[in-house]
Amino acid sequence: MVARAARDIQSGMTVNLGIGLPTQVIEHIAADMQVCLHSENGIAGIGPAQPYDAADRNLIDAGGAYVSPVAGTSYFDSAVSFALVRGGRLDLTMLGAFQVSMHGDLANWKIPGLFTPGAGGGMELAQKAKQVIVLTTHTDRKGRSKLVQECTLPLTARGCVARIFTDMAVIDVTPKGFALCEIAAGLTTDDVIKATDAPLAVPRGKIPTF
Amino acid sequence: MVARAARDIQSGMTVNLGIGLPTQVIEHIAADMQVCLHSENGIAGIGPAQPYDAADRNLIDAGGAYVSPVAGTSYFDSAVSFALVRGGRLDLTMLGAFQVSMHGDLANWKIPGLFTPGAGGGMELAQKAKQVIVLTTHTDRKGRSKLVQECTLPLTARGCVARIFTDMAVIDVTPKGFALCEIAAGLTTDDVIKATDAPLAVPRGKIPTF
Amino acid sequence: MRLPDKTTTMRDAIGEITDGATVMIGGFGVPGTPFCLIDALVQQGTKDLTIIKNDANESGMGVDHLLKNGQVARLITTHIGLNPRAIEMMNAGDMAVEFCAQGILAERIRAAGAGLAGILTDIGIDTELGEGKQRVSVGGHSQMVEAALGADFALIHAGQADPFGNLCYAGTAQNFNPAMAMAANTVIAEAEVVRPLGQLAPNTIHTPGPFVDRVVELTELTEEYAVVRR
Amino acid sequence: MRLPDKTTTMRDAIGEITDGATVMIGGFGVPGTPFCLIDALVQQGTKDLTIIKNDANESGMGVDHLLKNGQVARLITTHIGLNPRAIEMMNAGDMAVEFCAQGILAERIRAAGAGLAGILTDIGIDTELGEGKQRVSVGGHSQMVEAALGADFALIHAGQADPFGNLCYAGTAQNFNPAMAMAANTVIAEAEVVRPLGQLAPNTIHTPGPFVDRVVELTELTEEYAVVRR
Repeated sequence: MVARAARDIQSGMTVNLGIGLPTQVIEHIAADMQVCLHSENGIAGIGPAQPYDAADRNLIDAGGAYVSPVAGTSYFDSAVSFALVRGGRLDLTMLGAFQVSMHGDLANWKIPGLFTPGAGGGMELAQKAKQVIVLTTHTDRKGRSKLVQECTLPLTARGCVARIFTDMAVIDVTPKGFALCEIAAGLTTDDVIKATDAPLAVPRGKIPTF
Repeated sequence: MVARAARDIQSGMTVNLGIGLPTQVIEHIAADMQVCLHSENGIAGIGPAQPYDAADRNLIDAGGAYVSPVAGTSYFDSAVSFALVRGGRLDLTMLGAFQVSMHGDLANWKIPGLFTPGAGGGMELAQKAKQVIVLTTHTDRKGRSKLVQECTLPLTARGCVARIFTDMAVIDVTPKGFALCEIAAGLTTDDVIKATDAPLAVPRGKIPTF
Repeated sequence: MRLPDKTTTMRDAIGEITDGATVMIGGFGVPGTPFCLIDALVQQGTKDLTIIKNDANESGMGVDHLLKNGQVARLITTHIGLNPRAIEMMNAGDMAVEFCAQGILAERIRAAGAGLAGILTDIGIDTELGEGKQRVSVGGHSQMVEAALGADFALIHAGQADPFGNLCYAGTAQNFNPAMAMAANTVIAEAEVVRPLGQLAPNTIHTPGPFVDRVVELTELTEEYAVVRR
Repeated sequence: MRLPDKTTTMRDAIGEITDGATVMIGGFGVPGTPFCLIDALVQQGTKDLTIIKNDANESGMGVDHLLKNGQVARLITTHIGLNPRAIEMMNAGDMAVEFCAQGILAERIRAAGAGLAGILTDIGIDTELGEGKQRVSVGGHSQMVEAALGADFALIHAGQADPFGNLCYAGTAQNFNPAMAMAANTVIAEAEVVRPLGQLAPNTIHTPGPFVDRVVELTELTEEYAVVRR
């Protein structure tokens, strides 16, 4: 799933990989790929993660992981960093989710009464990146679908998500709702439909696997 | 007058000297004075003016004069430069004037139908510096007083001027209007009153000269 | 002309911070967090503080000491997910927490530093963070007023400084420091090294000296500044 | 991963600028003015332009060539006192001129670059520049809405660049360049030197590469860049 998501990154893009699963995407980007990775704490041009012994104490991504620079890296402050996000210079962000609705609404910052970490930079990434992709487990720890008709949790942004990568499937958010694109090897369409708490459009013919 | 104005600069101040007469004040600041000169084009810590042969083509003040750095100079962009002005970090500005009213109103950017250079950074300097001092000839080329009851020219900022240095006098702007503080050597109080197109409070006793 | 010298001791630097003050603190995680200034504030014991900081650090680090010591009445922040104490105190009502979108927090602080009354944005307009905020129509689109957010004091961490208060930050340690270093009535910077005037290249200074009131050179970097092995 | 190469020729860099475009141009006086990009625009002959620039340069320099050539329909600026042609054209109605307070022009441009709808300020509120502007009350004080000001293109002059578009400015040549380099749909930078990727220290970059679309290395500095002997 993470490897599959990495294939959606195109040459020339500036990309922000959110905390959690999305961060792992970096390991699947080809070395000769022309891409600029951004992190909202103030870096453009992120190189591979660093082990603790080799880490620069002043060089982290927004998730707190120690990263390395590449040739052409720049550092900047939070105001400039989000100028980049809101100003239309961020081509793609990959984010985690608590819930995604069939309208593309995203909830990933607050579970009232249970866990309220805060949105961090998530609202701006979700609302202003040119393309928003969600990477998440298809269901939560209790087995409930994270893909829903309407989000019951407080929103991060409305109508922002274009595509969802889960451990079960690749699903597009279309004007008509969720549409199945690809399926994890070994699963059936019915498995995905059952795990999805909203209508799921299934294309005719064989569905690609990943 | 310029030398006298320089004496109003106090140790520790950050000061902006406007285009024209105010720029000349720099030549009268003592070498051991602790002061930071700012120019709105993006420099803090301005040193002496440079002759053309020694000039750095990238180092000017807002008036276009070639300047030098001192130990501790910084360069920054226009947004940061005016953040300094509006944000309360500019202790004093000295500006030129077309007219100053007895209420402290300043007009120095537009003579309708005759000359409209634009305000440049003057509105922000006049409105937001902690202290605004005007340096100007007492009268214009046609002999009309620049110190007036009400400005007839478009305003730069209202109620901003605290003190005026002219070739004839040092005049404070008080809640009651203009008040004579000092007088140029060789002039009489009557000379100043005649050249001033507004009431002028004259203190009892001998008036200091400069 | 010479530029003023603003260097002072740690104790004097923070001595004026009194109970009830609003204090903004730089840093995003470890980089840029002024751990020594925070420790001095813990030792001083100042209470009822409003703290403005991107995050609440992690357990046993930085702002967490202030929380543990009961010094914080209110926290304006973007993310406290790495500090269970902060979440507990919020849930128990022991500390008021105001969440702000991260870039909007930066812009609100910057607006205060830039002498603006506020900014107009639609970030969070469809969320509960947008509820109750004043709306203004600009070019036919509904925008929210996000008021400038200043403070009485700012605590800043710089990699390098000079005695006039010119500051340079290292790597991702810039984060909220440059904006906060413009936005408080009194700006207090700790620096890993204070170099003589003229040793910082004028082109590479991130925070110009006129914004800074006090500079403290750190005698040593405590363990909190080091790489965190999780 | 590698970062994209955005270097191109002068002609290709500005080829997409078409009649009626809005073009913001860096510079405050000589420093930071992209004279070669302006010259290329003069040679291309693009008409009916809206130009956003701090000043109109001086006679025979920079923007004055565009004015003389009749290419500018509208100028948004702060000060044109050093260009008699600009004042004449304004007075004769041959060119619309919109004045803006200098720092507010910078903030409006920066707001566009930062994806904000605008800022709230009281600068000029008692002047004719404040007439007709939308008012908003913030904290009981009347403020004006100053809308974000973006452009189709930005023409930028940098001292140094790299192929990805990281830019460093020299001395007082920063001025409007960093804000404009964020605020246009297409950002075109000329640079005195384009250094190989990795040669600019990441801490000293004024404009990060993701904001920049095209980079042109200057083959020579024309006389307009030199010290002006008045």
